[in-house]
Amino acid sequence: MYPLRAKVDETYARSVEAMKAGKPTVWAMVNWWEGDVILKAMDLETVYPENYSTVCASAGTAESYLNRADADGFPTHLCGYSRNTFGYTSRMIKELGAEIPPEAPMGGMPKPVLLLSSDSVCDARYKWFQALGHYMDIPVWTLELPVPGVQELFMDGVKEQCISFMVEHLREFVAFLERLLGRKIDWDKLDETMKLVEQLSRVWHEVNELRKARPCPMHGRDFWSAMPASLFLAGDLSDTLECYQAMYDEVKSRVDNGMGAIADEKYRVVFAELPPWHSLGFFDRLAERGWNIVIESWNYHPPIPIDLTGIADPLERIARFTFQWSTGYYERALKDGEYLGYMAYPYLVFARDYKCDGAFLHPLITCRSASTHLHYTRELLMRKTSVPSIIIEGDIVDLRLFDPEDALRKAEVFEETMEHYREVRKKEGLDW
Amino acid sequence: MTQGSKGLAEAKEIYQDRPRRVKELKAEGKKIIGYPCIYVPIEMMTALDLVPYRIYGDIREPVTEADRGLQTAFCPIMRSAFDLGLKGKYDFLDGMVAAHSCDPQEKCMRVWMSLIKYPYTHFLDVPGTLHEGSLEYFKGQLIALKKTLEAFTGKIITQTGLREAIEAHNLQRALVRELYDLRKPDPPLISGAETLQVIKALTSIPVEEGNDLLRQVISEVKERKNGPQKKPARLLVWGNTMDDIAHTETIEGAEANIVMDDHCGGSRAYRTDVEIAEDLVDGLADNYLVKLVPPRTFRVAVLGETRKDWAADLESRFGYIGEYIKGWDVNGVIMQLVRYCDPHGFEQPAIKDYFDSLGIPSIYLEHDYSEGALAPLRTRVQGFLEVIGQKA
Amino acid sequence: MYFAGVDIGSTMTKIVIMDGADNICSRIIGPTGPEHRRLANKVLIEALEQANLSFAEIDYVVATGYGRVNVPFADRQITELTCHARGVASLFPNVRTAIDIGGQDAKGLKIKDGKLLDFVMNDKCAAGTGRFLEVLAETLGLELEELGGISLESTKKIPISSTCTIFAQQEVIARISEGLPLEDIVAGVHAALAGRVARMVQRLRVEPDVVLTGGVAKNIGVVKAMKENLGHGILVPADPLLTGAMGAAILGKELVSKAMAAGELIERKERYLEEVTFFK
Amino acid sequence: MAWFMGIDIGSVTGKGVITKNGDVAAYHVVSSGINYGRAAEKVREELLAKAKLSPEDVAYTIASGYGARNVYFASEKSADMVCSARGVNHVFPLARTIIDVGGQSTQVTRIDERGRVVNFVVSEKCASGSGRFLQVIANVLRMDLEDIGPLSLKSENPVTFTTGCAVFGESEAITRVCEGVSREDILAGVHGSLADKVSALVSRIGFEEQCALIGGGGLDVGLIKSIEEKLQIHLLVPAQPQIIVALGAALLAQERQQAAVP
Repeated sequence: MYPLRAKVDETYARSVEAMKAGKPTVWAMVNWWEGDVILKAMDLETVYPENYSTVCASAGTAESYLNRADADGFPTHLCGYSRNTFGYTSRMIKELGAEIPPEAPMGGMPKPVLLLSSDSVCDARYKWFQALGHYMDIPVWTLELPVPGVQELFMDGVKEQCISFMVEHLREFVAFLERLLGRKIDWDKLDETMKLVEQLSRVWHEVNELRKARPCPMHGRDFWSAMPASLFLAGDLSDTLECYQAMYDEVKSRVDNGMGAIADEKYRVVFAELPPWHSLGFFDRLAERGWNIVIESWNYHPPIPIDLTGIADPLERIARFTFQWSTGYYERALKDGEYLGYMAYPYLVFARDYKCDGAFLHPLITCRSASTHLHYTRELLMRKTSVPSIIIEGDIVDLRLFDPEDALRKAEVFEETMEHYREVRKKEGLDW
Repeated sequence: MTQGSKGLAEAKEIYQDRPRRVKELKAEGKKIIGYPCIYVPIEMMTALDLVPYRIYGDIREPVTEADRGLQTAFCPIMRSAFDLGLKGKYDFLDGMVAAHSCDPQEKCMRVWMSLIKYPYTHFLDVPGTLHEGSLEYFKGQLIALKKTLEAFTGKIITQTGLREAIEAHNLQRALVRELYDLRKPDPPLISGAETLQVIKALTSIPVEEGNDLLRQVISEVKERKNGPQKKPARLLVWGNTMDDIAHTETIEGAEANIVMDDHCGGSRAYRTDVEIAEDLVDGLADNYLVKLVPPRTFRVAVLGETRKDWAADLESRFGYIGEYIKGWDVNGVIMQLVRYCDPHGFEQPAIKDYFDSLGIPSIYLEHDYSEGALAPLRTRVQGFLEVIGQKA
Repeated sequence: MYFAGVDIGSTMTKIVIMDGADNICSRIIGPTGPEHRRLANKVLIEALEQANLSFAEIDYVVATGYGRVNVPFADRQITELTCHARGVASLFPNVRTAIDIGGQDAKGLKIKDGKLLDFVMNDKCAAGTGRFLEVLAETLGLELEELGGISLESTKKIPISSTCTIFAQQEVIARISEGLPLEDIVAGVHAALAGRVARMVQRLRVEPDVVLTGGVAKNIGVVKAMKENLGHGILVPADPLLTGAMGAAILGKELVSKAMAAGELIERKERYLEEVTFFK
Repeated sequence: MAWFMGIDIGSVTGKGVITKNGDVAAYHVVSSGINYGRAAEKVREELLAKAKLSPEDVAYTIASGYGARNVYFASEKSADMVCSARGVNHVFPLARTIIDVGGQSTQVTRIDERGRVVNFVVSEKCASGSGRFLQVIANVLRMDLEDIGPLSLKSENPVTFTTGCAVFGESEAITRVCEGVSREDILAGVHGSLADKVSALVSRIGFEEQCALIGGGGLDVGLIKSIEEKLQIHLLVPAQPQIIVALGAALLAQERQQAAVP
């Protein structure tokens, strides 16, 4: 499964080579395929400062970048990823004349020709690229992903308004790229690229569907190592597709042979948000106690598959695909009378469909948009399915914040909680 | 006391007991609709004889319930408002219209509507950019709002009805601007604290009553002799939402007058008029998406520019504040944020760059949403005034 | 002519009396402890005795510091920010950056030609103030004055990860129970404090000369750690606690002479040599 | 008949209990100081002396609390919420919610009729919500922890404490002292802000009567009163609230040992 993780690391090296070869590179926010497919089709090397900040944190260079951002006057309460990137850019531009800092891990992020931000999920993700203008005059394009209300989405015409808005917006974006790069897009290639994305996402989705089996055949750790390839469209997509297919076969055979991901599955747990990358070993210690992470962070999963065949315009397929990612759970949310249909609600679906005993919620202190909904998720899971949650704080750049010892101590207590609510659910007539 | 002198006193009264009036109206059978920020087109409510009532937090109320649905490191204004909601302080509302103005508000209001069921709720999406499709999409969102409001009231929003509502709110905007003009003289005729009380009162009563209040306040302020004293510093306060006079007193308690503001508890909602377009919804869409200035909207000097120019960018984003500084003869800016605000937080240091380029001293104050959090700011403010004094 | 600067901090009162030629006639650091803070008048009497002056002979009194608000014997209040800047500049004319780490707060001052241009301040979190050291010295059973020397013995400082003073304290206790060397722990404590203050001050774009004042400036370990963090040499006045009071006295003198030069009457308050109150 | 030992080393005090047949045979409390290992030993020596036992007489020992890992002689460790659940259930069989105001953090634990943990929540990484806050203020006012409760009850108009931080709570208290605010009003203010923290924690996992208050906070009548007012409930407070975790640990020791021996 690890080849998929390696693909992401490749992209950094490739973007550096690309820059050396005078090729344009792009810094992009995770945009859930809305812009990536187009960048891919136009052979633009793309790096992701959000992802790269994790790399800096693990490599230990983040702290100096954070201090630099602090010194440059960015408030310390801002997103840790953004502050890491401000510090990195400050060092690259103000100190090294646009040369990549020697200490930068994985070859660093070269000075880009375009900053592609996205207004989905949080404000920081477009304000941040706008603010980079403080250091460099690079054009910024902000992708639009409409987020209508849960009730409102199902009013006459609203959904189609969202789609046509996105399609028109993407058409504008393509025109903009063509102006910026002085070359035309190859529509057939775009069409092909999107087809591959649809295919590999479907396979990847199926892999995760298999995890509903008891015992669960695949642990969250394997999800985290495999996820980036689909989220960042790293490497050659047909390779990636094959990797996911191989993965499917492996997981399927485990299901067929009743093999679980861990020795003795006592607790089926849904995990929320990014894991503590630096101490993933922590999950092994939980596994020894019978904790199996059977499903996790909905927002890093591909959208629930929808039929896009018969839609000729690749831009429309992209729009519907990405929109499905953010609103794919709205219909069920509406039935439940829940209006936070994308950030929190999917965990209710996970808890039910994967028959979870508990939720491990991991708020990231300096990433408020990734954490805001978790307290509500706790409330929601308890109210609707009597599934308890444990909230253990961590962070995206200050890795010290997550304390495995303390977390383990709480986890031990939480086992009694999970046992208790198993009984409660029985009384309520639920089947897990 | 002159005849109009009830104005300021009444504004203060309403400020101190905001729900009083709407509760009376509710008893008379009117329906009260809550809305959390300036992105909600309240004209549509007025057109249906609904009373729009703005939702605020309360810096004096300890937050004890909000953890049910929100983490602690989160916009303290919304956290406080949500806490009040959970405590039943907003139970008199018949409905709620939320808008995707900023991320915390979008998330908080979706949680709020899920936990507390009002007879009517609506969520209005607001695009993040001003690209071609954005306006059209936003118009679609406004039409959806119109439909659910009509369904809730069982009435139709007529062209005349909406036009009259827009005209009433435009009048209110004009009167507020007239009031702000009274802060141009030195000393200003009305203090920052008084202005804040008036604005907050306006968001607590029907638009016509608000316009009467404004007329009274304006005539009173023009005539009274006991207005603010002349002070060396004439400040502009830029920020997210200052909604309590404790905020202004921290500053006006020192040797300074606040003569202008640019935040969501002050002038922002009143800066521009809704154009009476052929299709009235076009006018609303244009004002609420394009003309409103909060930094939650992504703005660039030239849409789709392939070459970027930071200076032009700053001018396009902050130029209007430059106008304020000239027009109100401002000699210092306080950038005041209730903390954990991304849209405003990311404007630092850009907006400081802009003030520096104008040669205007500025200071960044960040604080929690509580009365006590303000006291420690006094030394900072006085220190800043001393810096201004040295420049003068 | 004589001028007094009265700096009423959160835990102690500092008073400087100067003559018209900026000669210091007396310098007094008054009784510490919150209850005594109101008795700043007693400190002034002491200072007057030391200088053989009567209260009436003082031409102008400027009060500054945390407790400046209601000082019945002051002609005027000026914030400690401006006063520190002026005081430091009087000792180090080339100072561009002054850092003051007090008992309850920490300040960074950007100074040019003796004037305060810009500043940053922390009074939100104890971890960036002198209080941090006091708490941890207490925990380690050491005198505040001992910390500096001990830390110089350190060969390998132990990082203190907790940002909150209380938890730093727990962490230190844990380290001790692990039997780690005291000097390394103390060095870690200094690094933690210096790191926090440096980050804040860097917002001002630190330029030399850099001057460190406040009680903590007496701690050689912190001075060393600040130097490492800022990459600049650090100047420390002989009497790092008095710069605020000195600045206040000098500003008083400047106000008076400015007024006299302009032929204006300098505005004076009714002054009473009485207890300070803290009521608004 | 075997004896069982529970040791609870907190950040401020170390406690120990020896039980026989589920009854307390001896208990002891010491200050944790800066060496938890030594504190644990001291507790153990005193316990054995009080119960007139030798170490061999103790069949099984469970350590809990912040310094649990320094208790080298323990048979095993267990989290304090589990221990407090057992302990409270033993003392107050009808208790379903436990508020534990300890030296370093505040915890709310909901338990079932068997003394098992139903749900729990621990205050954030900050001392403001903990008994440590009371200690700090007591120092400022030059008072013993025992005396602050009764005095606080006398308060006419409590001050509102604005800062969350225990250290700045200290400087805020200092300022109040200088302003001449009475000690009872300051204390009542501190108790009020702690009660707010507690009710914020309660709001996260819900609440079920009856409710017990344990930990050092249980010795403070002022805190008891303000929590009771805030939550509109009557609190059950054991005679020795600070030893409940140690008691639970001893009971758990018996449980575990019997589970081990077939």
